[in-house]
Amino acid sequence: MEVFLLQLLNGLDKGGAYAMIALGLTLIFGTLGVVNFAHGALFMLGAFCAVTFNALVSMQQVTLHPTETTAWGTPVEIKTPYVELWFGDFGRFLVEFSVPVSILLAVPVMLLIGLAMERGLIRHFYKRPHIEQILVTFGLAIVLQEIVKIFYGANPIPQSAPPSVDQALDIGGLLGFPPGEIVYPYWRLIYFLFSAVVIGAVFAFLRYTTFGMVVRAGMADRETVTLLGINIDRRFTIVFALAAIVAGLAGLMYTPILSPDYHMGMDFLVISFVVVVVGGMGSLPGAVAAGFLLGILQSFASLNEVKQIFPGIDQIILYLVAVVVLLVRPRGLMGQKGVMET
Amino acid sequence: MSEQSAPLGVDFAKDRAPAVEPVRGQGGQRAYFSAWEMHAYYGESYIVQGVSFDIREGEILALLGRNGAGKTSTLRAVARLESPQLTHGEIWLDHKPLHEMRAHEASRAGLALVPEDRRIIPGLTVEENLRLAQISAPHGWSFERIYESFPRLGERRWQEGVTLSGGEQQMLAIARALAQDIKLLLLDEPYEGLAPVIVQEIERILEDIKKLGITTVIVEQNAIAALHLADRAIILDMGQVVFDGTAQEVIDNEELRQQYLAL
Amino acid sequence: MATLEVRDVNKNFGGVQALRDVNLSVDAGSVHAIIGPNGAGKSTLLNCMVGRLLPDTGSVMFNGQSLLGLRPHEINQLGVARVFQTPEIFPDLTLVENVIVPALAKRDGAFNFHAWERIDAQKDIMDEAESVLEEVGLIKFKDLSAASLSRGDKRRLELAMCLVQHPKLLLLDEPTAGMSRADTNATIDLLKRIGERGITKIVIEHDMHVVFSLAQKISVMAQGTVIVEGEPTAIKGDPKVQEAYLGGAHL
Amino acid sequence: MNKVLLGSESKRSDWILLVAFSIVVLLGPYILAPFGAGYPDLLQRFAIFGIFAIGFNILLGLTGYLSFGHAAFLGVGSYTAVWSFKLLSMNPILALFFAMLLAGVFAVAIGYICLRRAGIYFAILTLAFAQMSYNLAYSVLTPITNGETGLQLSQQDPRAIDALFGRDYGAALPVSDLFGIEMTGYPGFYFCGVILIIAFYISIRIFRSPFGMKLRAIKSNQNRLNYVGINTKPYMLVAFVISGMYAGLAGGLMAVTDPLAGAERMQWTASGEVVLMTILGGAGTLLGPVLGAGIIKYFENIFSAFNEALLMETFSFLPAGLQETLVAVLSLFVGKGWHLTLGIVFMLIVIFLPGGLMEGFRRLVNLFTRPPDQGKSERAPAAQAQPAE
Amino acid sequence: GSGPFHFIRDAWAQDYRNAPTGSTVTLGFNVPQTGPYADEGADELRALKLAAKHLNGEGDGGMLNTFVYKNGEKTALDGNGINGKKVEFVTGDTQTKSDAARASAKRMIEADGVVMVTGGSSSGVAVAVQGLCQEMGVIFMSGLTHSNDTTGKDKRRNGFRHFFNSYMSGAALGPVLANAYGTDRVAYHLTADYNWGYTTEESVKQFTEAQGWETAAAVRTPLGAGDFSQYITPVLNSDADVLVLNHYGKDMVNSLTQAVQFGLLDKQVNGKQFQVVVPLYSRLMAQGAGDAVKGIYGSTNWHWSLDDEGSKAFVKSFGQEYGFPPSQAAHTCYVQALLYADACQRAGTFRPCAVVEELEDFEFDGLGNGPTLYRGADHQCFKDVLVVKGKENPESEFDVLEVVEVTPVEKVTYDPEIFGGQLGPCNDGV
Ligand SMILES: Nc1ncnc2c1ncn2[C@@H]1O[C@H](COP(=O)(O)OP(=O)(O)OP(=O)(O)O)[C@@H](O)[C@H]1O
Ligand SMILES: Nc1ncnc2c1ncn2[C@@H]1O[C@H](COP(=O)(O)OP(=O)(O)OP(=O)(O)O)[C@@H](O)[C@H]1O
Ligand SMILES: [Mg+2]
Ligand SMILES: [Mg+2]
Repeated sequence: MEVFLLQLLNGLDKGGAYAMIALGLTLIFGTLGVVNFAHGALFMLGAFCAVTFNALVSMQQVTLHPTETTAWGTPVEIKTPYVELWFGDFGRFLVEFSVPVSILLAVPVMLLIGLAMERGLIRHFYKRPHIEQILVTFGLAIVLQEIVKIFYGANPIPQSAPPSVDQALDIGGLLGFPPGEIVYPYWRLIYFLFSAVVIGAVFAFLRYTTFGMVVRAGMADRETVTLLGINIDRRFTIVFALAAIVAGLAGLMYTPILSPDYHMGMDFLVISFVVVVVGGMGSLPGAVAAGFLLGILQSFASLNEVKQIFPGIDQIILYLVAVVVLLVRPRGLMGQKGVMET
Repeated sequence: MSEQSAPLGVDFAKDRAPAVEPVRGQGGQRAYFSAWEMHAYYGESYIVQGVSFDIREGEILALLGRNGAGKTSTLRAVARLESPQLTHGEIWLDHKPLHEMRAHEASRAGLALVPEDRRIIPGLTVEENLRLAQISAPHGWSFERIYESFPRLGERRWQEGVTLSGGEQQMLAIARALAQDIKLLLLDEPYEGLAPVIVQEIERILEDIKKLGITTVIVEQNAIAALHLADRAIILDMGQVVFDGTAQEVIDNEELRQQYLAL
Repeated sequence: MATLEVRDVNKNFGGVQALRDVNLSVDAGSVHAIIGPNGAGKSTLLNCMVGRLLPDTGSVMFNGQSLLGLRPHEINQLGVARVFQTPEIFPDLTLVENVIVPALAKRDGAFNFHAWERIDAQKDIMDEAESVLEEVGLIKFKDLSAASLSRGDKRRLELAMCLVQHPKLLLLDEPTAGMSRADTNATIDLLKRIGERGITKIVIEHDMHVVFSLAQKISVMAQGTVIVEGEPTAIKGDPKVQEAYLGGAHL
Repeated sequence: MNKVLLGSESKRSDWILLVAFSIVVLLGPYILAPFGAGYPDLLQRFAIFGIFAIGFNILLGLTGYLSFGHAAFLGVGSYTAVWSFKLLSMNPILALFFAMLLAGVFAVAIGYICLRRAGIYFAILTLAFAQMSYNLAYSVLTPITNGETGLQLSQQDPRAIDALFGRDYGAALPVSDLFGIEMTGYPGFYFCGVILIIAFYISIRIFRSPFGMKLRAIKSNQNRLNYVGINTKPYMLVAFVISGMYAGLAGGLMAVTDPLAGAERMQWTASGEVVLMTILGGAGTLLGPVLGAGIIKYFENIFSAFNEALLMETFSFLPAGLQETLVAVLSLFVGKGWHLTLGIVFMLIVIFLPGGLMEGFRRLVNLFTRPPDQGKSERAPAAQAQPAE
Repeated sequence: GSGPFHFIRDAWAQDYRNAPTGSTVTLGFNVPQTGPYADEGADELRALKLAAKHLNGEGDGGMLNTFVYKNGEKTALDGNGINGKKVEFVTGDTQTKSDAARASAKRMIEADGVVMVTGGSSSGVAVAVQGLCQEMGVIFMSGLTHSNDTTGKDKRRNGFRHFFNSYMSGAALGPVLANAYGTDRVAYHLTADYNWGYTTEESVKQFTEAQGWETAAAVRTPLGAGDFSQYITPVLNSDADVLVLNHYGKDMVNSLTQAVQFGLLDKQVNGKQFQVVVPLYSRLMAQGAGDAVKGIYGSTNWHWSLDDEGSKAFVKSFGQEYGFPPSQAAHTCYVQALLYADACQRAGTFRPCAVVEELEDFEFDGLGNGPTLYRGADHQCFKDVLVVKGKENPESEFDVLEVVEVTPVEKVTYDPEIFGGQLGPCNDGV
């Protein structure tokens, strides 16, 4: 029983991450018609916004110790974070809450990256064949992650959740289970809620403004929409930037769960494509639904009981589901006809 | 983007593009619309080969010629769409330099193209198709006015645009143009694929538009119908203007019709 | 005897009754025109004949064989070729290739794995293709990619793609729409000529000039049913047709 | 000559192309030596991945179907070949036969399912199958694949057929050999090279055949093809299986020249690699894929090998200060930075040479072989249109 | 020689592959420069370059000054290269992929004419490259590889391993864990789903159960799973009171951090404090796990805080060269370069079979971890094993582990037969 509840929570948590990445991807993918292999890189860049911010706030004043020396003979260094020197408690708060606070840094940064990418590169590939889009965005992804590697190395860089929320919450207790039965980390709960909010916000923006309609129309028939006096290029730019921000935030908030490294984007890339396709190309609800569905299935498939019946099922479940769904429903769960079918 | 398709400088060296808007047109009267020495390419193929014409305000111009003569291409070039690429020439509409604009700017400057195959946006209802035209100011006809002049659209306002029959789609395309504040209306084969009874209906609509004094260019294979409507006519062949005069002249000129219109 | 027999065909698109008890019988070697207002269901009827749509009820017999449930390529292999209302060609292939492909299909059947001999070694096909392009007057463009044709020319290309197959039954959905008068006349002559090869034709047209210069028999459709059927002369006079379709157009 | 390199369709130029190609391949060791790529292993890789890409191009270039799972067939080929070495004989021909056979069988099964969908859906289906094969091969199937370490030969292998002919490789590990010629070093390369030439020849034939043209028609307008009486599904399946068997062949050759089969060969990145090779060189062109394969493998093996010391030597002629800075900058792009360079190359090529290297090459040739003006009206039918009568 | 035919002629001319003809000898440093272990690879490369310097008599000589044979006499290496030939090296990228690693090694052997290949940061790669070097007839000194297979069922005559293995980790950890946590524990294993994971799980099980522990379950987790929550939560509801993470690299970092986040360490199970164990520690990786490692037991091959002369000398010259202490990977590669050089020096040739003879059953001291044996029967190195623990209050970013016990070599020595496999004959490559 508890096991199932917990796996459900795990599923929702994973699903949150998958859904957020897939959301941005399917926006770019279904709406702008661009196969963006650099989307994982955006996720990674978001994560490294947190790392950078943390590095900034915990930048330390180094003074050499007069007498002591290290094992390798250089003098010992004494380090004290500047922010603490300058701002005292507020400084300490900044250090401790660096991850959530760094959102303030990430949003503008991801916005700029998104704009730059679309204006400088993606725009010129709207009408190009998908394979060329793949080649160029894949190249971009490599370049981005190698640049990050130059600055931060290849090893994971741990980011800690704020101390006040880095323990686990005894949900079971709240729900009347015996204490200690169902404990779950605060941060993962926060992450789930966060993803829900972001997804909701994006939906609202695209549903309840004419923006969504215009973009859809522009996707269907770019030329005609421009003939009606609409500057569709600018809207496409906005869409792309939006997707970039969503992906970035997804990565940023994930850092306390998954120590970021330069390669994390690639690890998520394939999954997010599977999610998008299972959800149905260009369908936002589909992407979200598929994200949570796959997250939950993956969690349950990882149960030892299940694995004993089907060895290795936890490793292939995502793909298995993808195959089954696509064979039963040609365009994924909620795909529209004609989108990306040729 | 492909630099090869730049204009063949030499040929036009003699008549450099004038810095100011040309003052030409019949009877020395200032042209309301004026296209001047347009040259346009699809990639490497040279399609619009130095087309010039102008239109007075409120006038209806018939643009005729056989298949592949370059009619559609000319309209697309005037509408500033990306292909064919206009590499040389000037286009002025009511003192505004269209040749310096992109399609959406040209549209805001008052130019509306009803394209060859109607181009109703899939996935959008009739009304949404119209709403799209009013996203960007300035607005033209209100929905009310549109629906009373096109009752058939009013009935089907919630139906998906692309499931309308051909005639209804044609009306929607025209209505969509009128929903904008237009100075010049470009119609590319508005009668194509329409039943005679519908053709007559569209004709009536165009008559009304004419009464409203909206300056119009109409491309039509059904030359007779077009000439009935038009004040002036120009005939294109191989991407060049081979005749420019009044509609009546074409109707009268036997061998001209024979040679270019097979009438 | 009738080459094509359509009996009580119905087709409904989520509420829209596009076809209602349509009956049609086309005599061998004849030209049968279908006219009617936009949205009458003409193209839908054609779609039911070539396997693009499956009618809800009714039957479609071709030379005594039912076409229902057959896949499009099977129907074509029986000798039914079609020109679509909006030109359907192979935009990335050259004109001559556009014609070669159907020619191959005619010669080699629905599937035939010829991976070893060279196309350009196959004189018969090449000559055939070029002569057909000659016939429709596109030979001068033969090595251009089809995408670069104008609308009217695309129509003629599609016609060539059908002719090269020497079909028994040729379905033409507005073959001259958007064609200049000159080319329309040329097309009429062409269709007359191939008529002499005994190809049965069904023509959908809005251009009465075409209809009345080709058709031996005319069916008028409206709201998904055939309202009148008969000789051209009879149709001209018919008041129902007048108000439903011609609307007093001067012929 | 340019017509030839660009694969103009005439029979004669095809022959010239083939001969030229063969000469280049066979002289490979001498031609590539100056670039530090003249050693057997890399030459073998050029040939093997050339074959892989040529096969992939038959699917992508002709039908336009983008498979993201072809590495699976490569892997199957490798494993099969190694098993044939272990169980039957060290004879490469036998191993390659089984490699292609099994890869083909897999291709039929996977293709049959995946080809029910088109476009990106097809791509993801193939990706899914490949990833499943990879994940299982890496972990659960370890008994068959020896998982992470990769399948290797060992002295205990039965090698039934060799045993039958009383062949004994002694205590040392055996090497695959063709009638006594060991398939390592330069002999190994020439073996691969000859097969590459054959593979190239076959692809020329396919490109020029009715089959090839129908495949291109599928790419252009599959729906229409049905209405001219062609049953498209079997054609696509055949194309898929052919390219799958090419992949199997390549995988088998990898095992022949170096008897080890690792699971990474099936990973999506490996599938991606062949996609990139093909696009880089120019999908749908004859030579493109081989070029693409060459470039990527060259970067992987040569650029990754540069290090500061080497750069220092190279630029020793410069004044010290300049030398250091230059080396400091350059070392970002070589050695551990070779990925960066690769990424940049991808972007530059696709941005400035849409259609891949061959397209760029075509433009170059056009630039020199005909005056710009002529080019304009050449393709302009309007300029040629005559009255129809 | 450039063309194939020169090449073959050269080959016949030699009596072993790549016999150095000029005044220099080339070694191949084949390390992961891209992919997950790039940083470890970078550290290995630093150490190897340092070794080359020292061998050529530059720098402070590092461990050359402390390297002594069993009989106490100093190493034969005299600081002017090996056998009088200046040491040069080429580098390559294994990408931590068997194929790529072999490709890179082949380049070194075929194009650059190296006589020895070293480096690497994964057992799969080590076994693959070792196999290659055996076929091509050069010496392989495997870098960081911990699986029992490398000198077990996949052992090769031309290959040697200085690093310890899963068996030794288990043997060393078993008693220490029993002391620390008691003998009535129930362990729950999360195991990376590939060869190294299997051997580690097996060994740790064997030795903990020998101490009276039970094993509740052993669950396989896919490599690079990233989020391990779905594997961790079942632990919460099992009756296990110890979690053993048979993970390395990124997997270790993530699974450990997440396990801590799930509050495992605060958990009481049937009256006992819940504990987590990481059988194989790497300082570089431990840094990636941040505070999570505090108090977590594990084993490691070598640590810079050791205070034997050799270690101190190495740490000193490395630290002064690069400004931070070396990792165990760096140490392993450095030492192996020296050992290979020394063997050649004593043999007076680079001929693989001669070098193998010198290295087999070679005993020495002064290279860290006390007196050491290169066992001839399986080419595994035997020396003291370090049991370490995440440091509670580190003094610097490098100071994350503290050595809690040095398990003497006898305790971890085993019978070479138990893992099967054969060395086969040595190969000179001609
Ligand atoms: N996208 C294109 N790429 C290349 N050439 C094109 C393209 N579109 C049209 N053309 C060529 O330009 C010429 C003019 O085409 P256009 O469509 O303007 O003629 P048109 O007068 O509109 O003919 P129609 O009456 O059939 O519509 C034709 O010869 C056609 O081949
Ligand atoms: N796929 C579809 N989904 C829904 N309705 C459809 C579909 N196809 C056709 N219809 C409807 O069926 C009716 C008949 O359409 P059809 O295209 O057959 O008319 P038509 O006689 O060919 O008209 P036109 O002469 O303009 O081509 C129309 O009302 C159309 O809206
Ligand atoms: Mg036109
Ligand atoms: Mg129709």
